[in-house]
Amino acid sequence: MSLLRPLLVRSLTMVGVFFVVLLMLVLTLGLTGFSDRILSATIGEQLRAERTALAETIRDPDEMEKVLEKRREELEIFYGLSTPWYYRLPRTALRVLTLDLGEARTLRSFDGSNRVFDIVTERVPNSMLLLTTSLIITATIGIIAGAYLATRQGSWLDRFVSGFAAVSFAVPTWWIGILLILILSIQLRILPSGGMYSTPPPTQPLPRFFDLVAHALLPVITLVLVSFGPSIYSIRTITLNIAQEDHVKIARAKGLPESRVRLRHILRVAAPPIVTGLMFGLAGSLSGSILVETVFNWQGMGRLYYDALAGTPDENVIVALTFIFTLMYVVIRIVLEALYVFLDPRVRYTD
Amino acid sequence: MTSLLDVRDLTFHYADRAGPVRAVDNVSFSLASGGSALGLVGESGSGKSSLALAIMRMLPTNVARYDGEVWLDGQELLGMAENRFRQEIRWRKLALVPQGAQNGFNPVLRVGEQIIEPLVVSGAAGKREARARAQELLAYVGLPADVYLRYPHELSGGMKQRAMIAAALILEPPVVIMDEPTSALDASVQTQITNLLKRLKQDMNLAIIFITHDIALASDLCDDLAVVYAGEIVEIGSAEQVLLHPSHPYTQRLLASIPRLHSDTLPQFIPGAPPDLREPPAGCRFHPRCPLVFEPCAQKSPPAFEPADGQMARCWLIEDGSG
Amino acid sequence: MPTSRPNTSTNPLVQLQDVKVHFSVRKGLFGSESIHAVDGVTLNIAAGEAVAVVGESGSGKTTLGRAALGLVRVTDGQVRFESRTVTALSQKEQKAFRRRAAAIFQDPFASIDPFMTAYESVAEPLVIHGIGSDSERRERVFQALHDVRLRPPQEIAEKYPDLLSGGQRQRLSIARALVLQPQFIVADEPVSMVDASSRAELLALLRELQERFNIAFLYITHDIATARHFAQRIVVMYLGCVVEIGEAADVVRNPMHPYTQALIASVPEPDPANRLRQRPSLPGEPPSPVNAPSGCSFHPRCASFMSGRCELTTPRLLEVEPNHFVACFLHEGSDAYQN
Amino acid sequence: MNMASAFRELLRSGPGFGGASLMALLLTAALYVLLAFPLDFGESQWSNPVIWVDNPKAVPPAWTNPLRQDARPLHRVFEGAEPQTVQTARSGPVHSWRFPFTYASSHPPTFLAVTLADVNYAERPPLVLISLKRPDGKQLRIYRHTVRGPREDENGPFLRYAETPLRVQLSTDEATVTAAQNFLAEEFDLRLDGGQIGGRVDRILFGVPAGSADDAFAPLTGDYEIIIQAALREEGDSVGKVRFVVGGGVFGLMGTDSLGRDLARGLLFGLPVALFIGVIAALMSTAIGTSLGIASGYLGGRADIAIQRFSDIVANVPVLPLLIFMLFIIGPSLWMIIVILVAFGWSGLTIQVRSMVLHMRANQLIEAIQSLGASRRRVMFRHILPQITPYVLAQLIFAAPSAILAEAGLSFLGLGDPSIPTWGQILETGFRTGGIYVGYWWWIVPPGLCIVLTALTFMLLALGIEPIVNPRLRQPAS
Repeated sequence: MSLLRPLLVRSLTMVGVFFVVLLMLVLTLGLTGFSDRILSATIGEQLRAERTALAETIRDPDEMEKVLEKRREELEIFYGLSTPWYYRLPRTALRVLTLDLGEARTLRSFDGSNRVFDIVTERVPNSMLLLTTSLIITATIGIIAGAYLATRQGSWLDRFVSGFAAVSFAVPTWWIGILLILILSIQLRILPSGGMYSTPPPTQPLPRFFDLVAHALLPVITLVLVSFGPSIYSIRTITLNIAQEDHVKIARAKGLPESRVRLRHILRVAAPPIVTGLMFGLAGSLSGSILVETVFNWQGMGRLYYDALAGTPDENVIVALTFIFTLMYVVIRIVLEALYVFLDPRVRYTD
Repeated sequence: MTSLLDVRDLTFHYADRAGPVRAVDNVSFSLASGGSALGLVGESGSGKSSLALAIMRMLPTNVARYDGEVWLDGQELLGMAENRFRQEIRWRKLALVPQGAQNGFNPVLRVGEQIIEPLVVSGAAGKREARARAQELLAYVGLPADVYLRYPHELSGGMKQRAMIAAALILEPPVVIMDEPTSALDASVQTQITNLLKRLKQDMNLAIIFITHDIALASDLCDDLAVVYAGEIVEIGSAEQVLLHPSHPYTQRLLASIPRLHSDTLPQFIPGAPPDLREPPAGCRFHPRCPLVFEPCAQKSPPAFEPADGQMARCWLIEDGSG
Repeated sequence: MPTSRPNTSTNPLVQLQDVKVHFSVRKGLFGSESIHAVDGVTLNIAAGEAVAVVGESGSGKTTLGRAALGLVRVTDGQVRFESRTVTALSQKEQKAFRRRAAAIFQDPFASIDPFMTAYESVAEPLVIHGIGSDSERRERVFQALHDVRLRPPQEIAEKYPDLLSGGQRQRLSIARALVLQPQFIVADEPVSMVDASSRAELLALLRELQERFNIAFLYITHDIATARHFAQRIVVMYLGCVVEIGEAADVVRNPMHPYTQALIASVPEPDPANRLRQRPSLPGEPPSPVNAPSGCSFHPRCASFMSGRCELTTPRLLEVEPNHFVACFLHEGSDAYQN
Repeated sequence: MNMASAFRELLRSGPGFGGASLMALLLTAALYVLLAFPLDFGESQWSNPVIWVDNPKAVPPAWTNPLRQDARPLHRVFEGAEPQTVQTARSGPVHSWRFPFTYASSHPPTFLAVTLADVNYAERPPLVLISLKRPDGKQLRIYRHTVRGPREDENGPFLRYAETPLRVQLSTDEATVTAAQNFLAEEFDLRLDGGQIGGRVDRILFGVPAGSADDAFAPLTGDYEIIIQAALREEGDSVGKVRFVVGGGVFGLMGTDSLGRDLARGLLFGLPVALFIGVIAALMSTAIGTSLGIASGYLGGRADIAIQRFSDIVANVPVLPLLIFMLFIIGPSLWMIIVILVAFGWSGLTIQVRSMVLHMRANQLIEAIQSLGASRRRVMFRHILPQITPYVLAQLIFAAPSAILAEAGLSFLGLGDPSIPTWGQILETGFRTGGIYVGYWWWIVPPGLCIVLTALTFMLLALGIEPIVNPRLRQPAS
């Protein structure tokens, strides 16, 4: 109970975020007339197909037009085009909420399905794999190196990392990915430049796994390379601030071993703000991974965005992706919020 | 030397951008035995908190000078190996209740865990045993048993102060240093705490070093008083001596600056401000503010004179009076 | 009516009439709760008179001071300044009122604008009210700096506050309050954050200014000893209510409310005999006004608690001795001056 | 502290000096671009293939030559308007142009192209002949062209190739292939069929047969000459402009992309665009964020709660997917990118400023100033704003690089404004056309470096400014 309440309060914002994004989707689709255009196009296509079929039976062109006109009206009612978008789209939004995402125009899932749900969901694990791996590596490096740097404040290493962190903010993740491809795959031919598996993919589980690792290496290195500087720097600063607090002095006065002081009285106290830092970094990591997947042709949601945008745009896929992406973000955030609430007793105590 | 704690010529300077800050200069005092309290009284910036940290060997990284001797129970502490000092002295022989105990607790651990931590880590007791001991102490300092399982932010300032005292007592140290333990508390709670400390002195035969800026408050607890000014002890003696027959003009002025509740005499003030410890005045450090200043004061630093048996004061006037 | 008029001054400068200040604090997701910070205080301050309000944390003394200056919305009751209701002033009148009533705050480090030189800080009220030409302002600012003994004023004036000590900053904020030549100053713990040796000096300065310029003071403090030396009258507050009012010396010599008695007993005097005895102290800690006890809010900590009475009804403030008012059932019978 | 001394102090700190000098450099370059480039550079030049037709495709910058073991041929463009010599032959006046050049590369030119424009004749169309004179003394006619004659309904004088100049890619032209075939047969007794020659015309013309294999050619270095002759029929006929291009294996300062576009020009034009995006987006979001933050913290009440909730939500929206979505639906435009970046970029600052203002209110200063009778406006602008200005200024400068990076990322996904070339778009083209996989680094690395350099300039400035505007870090003057 004491854990649940603050978590609920904090999750509410995320639910708000979710609905705001949904609202933006509906408004954008409606106000720009995009939704209407798409539906008319769909109806037009269907009518053309039917005209060809009807041409077999109906000879008289006037009658043909009449039949088709009637059919058009039926279809407009069926697709909801007869009602304005602000009646139609909320219903669509509700439908989307139940994960009924419609069908793709050109894109297909790996096993050929044209259901957007299939296309998108099979990409989610791939994206998560990349994201969580790099997040965990970044956090681990950050915590170890950050805590270490905090003990050598002002050293050349400390200043170097601060500078490196500042530079990291100025570097686009995806460009680093491209550079790595140029150097490591094209010039030195050490690592594969893209994709998730070699062609043809190994069939044995173990080689298959190592193949995946080899392909994941570059994107993961890219994501880590750009984010570990800021991560170390922020964790160093948090740790440094906590190390100066009175309770740490007292822990030392208690004659506790230094390792225990660092672990229980500095790092443990730093955990909640570090999680907060992760939460703030999450949106950035997600965006970073969209672009990095594109660069490395990693079959995740980010690459799907690129594929849906390039060539013939696939509207349904883009709408669904944005939706699923936000959903994913909100879910991870709520998990992190729960972790935060669990780690920081001060939040649990609200009354 | 039979005294429990003996501080001799303790000096501690730390470096600042502008040069060394002479926070503690040539300080000597001793605590005769358990069951008594020594008050270290001084204004903010007089170096009294640095003195506590110097005794505990909790020094900042920018130490410029650190020497002297601290004898506790026949052992010299300053020369002791760090590891041995940590294991044998800290909290075991010398505990510290810091200024503003509000921040003395780790905010994410339960109070009880933090009280028993030194006991459990040293391996002297199992968790259950330690807990029983902590509960006992909590009851002794007047806290309900459930405080053990609470988090620090769930306690009021007064409760945290009591809990901190309980924590300091867990290893039954002979000496506890308390740095302004009541300054952030309301008057009624402050009295509760000093009452508790008086009982502690007697019940546990504890020696307390009580650091405060309020000489009246120190008188409420302390058997001996040391007056600190600009990094030096200017006067030390029994409570009676210092309060009733103060020898140093600074002590006299400090006493006169207390607003007396039951007297119509207005509190007096000491003109000027305490000196910058980076460049303390030559000679007696108090002489620029002293109303009784005369020739030698600015020339030479006064040595420790003994105006009465067991009383010490650094003031050239005493030499004059006695000689 | 006649029973609760704890003031004798016929022509008070500041009148607080049954002032209540309630705050609502958000609680949980949607709920809110009312805090009775000040719960019905009546108090008059004559021109040139220094009144001290004494109480522990949560007593509402600071809120009372802010209410007296119209800095906080009064939930009920009235604040009058020279017979005009402060809360009902038009914007123009409000501004005129601000010229005549000033405030000094507790924290000398936080109440001064760090981006302004000492000169700019003291001149700020003159700028706000558009008083004087540049040279007149200069003269007034230097005079104010001189009056608070920030000397030499020319040198201090150019400094930014981060180069001033705590005591100097507090003088600066006194100069800022003084430069408009106010008739009334609310000083909220003006000396609690400065050192013992300069505390007496600041208080002496305030007292000197009060007498020299005939300023009425509302001195808010937790320290009844300084109150006794600074003020003519002392008001003791507990959980938003006045429990005792009287001449300063009278209250200290003859405290009637059990809370005042405990407060006085808790003041340590430099007496070596103290260390040998347990001093009387109140049990528990000052409760928060969020859930104030019923009846006399002091009853859970009171040594003279009378069951069946104190926890049920709230005692009224009665004039028990001439100019000495107490809100306690212990003194209700001896209410000689009740008409 | 006045502006001049603040600036001096900025220059004294390492990052401040670096940031300020870089910024001065960038601003100077941006100013040059604004003066030298047309504002519609994107539509009129960058996206116009005609402009770039005579450039080699996807070649590295010229300065890479010294770094190579085998230097690539330089790109040469010869242009002439007035004829260099005028002779009179039996058929009429002959105008000729001679373009000598030294060829010193082991690689053949990437292509040969000739362009004729503004040909004028009174009755009969002129004949244009192009010959190549080689260092081995051999000379061959590589092209022959008769200008199109009059149509039936047309009356002289006739103007040809005025609006659309005649451009012939000689390397692939059938006539040139035939000329090369004949040349090999006559001079070297080497008979190859058209298929064997196609695609290797340049190699044959600038080389000699080598070794045993029929199709091996060694480069022939030395002094070459292009001779263009226009045999006119009458006095007064003229060829207005001739242009001969020997396609280089390297080009200019930054090389070219696969359409032959001069990357140096694209990169230069990207600079003012990036600065514009960064500055405008940062200014707008900072202005909104700061004012909402002050209002929220200072006014309190319902307004505060509303602003707080709203900014909390906006701050947590994952922006990139939404940006992708909206740009996709609304259509890519630079303004739309800026508007959306601002719409989602203000909230973090609002939350920060609000908490700072709340902190200040608790710190008694605001109450002290209010008690003096100051108006709300004076409190907000004279006392609150200066205190948060250091923070806001630093945030303003920090916000610029993130806007630049965001635009670059969107452009990289193909959502950039097609009418305005940006660094992100150049990268995107390089990536989408596969340039990265064949190692066209000059197409990929410089635009990224430009982005990094610009963003870094802002970061350094922010780092340098922070200690100056923050009085707590200000050293006491002693």
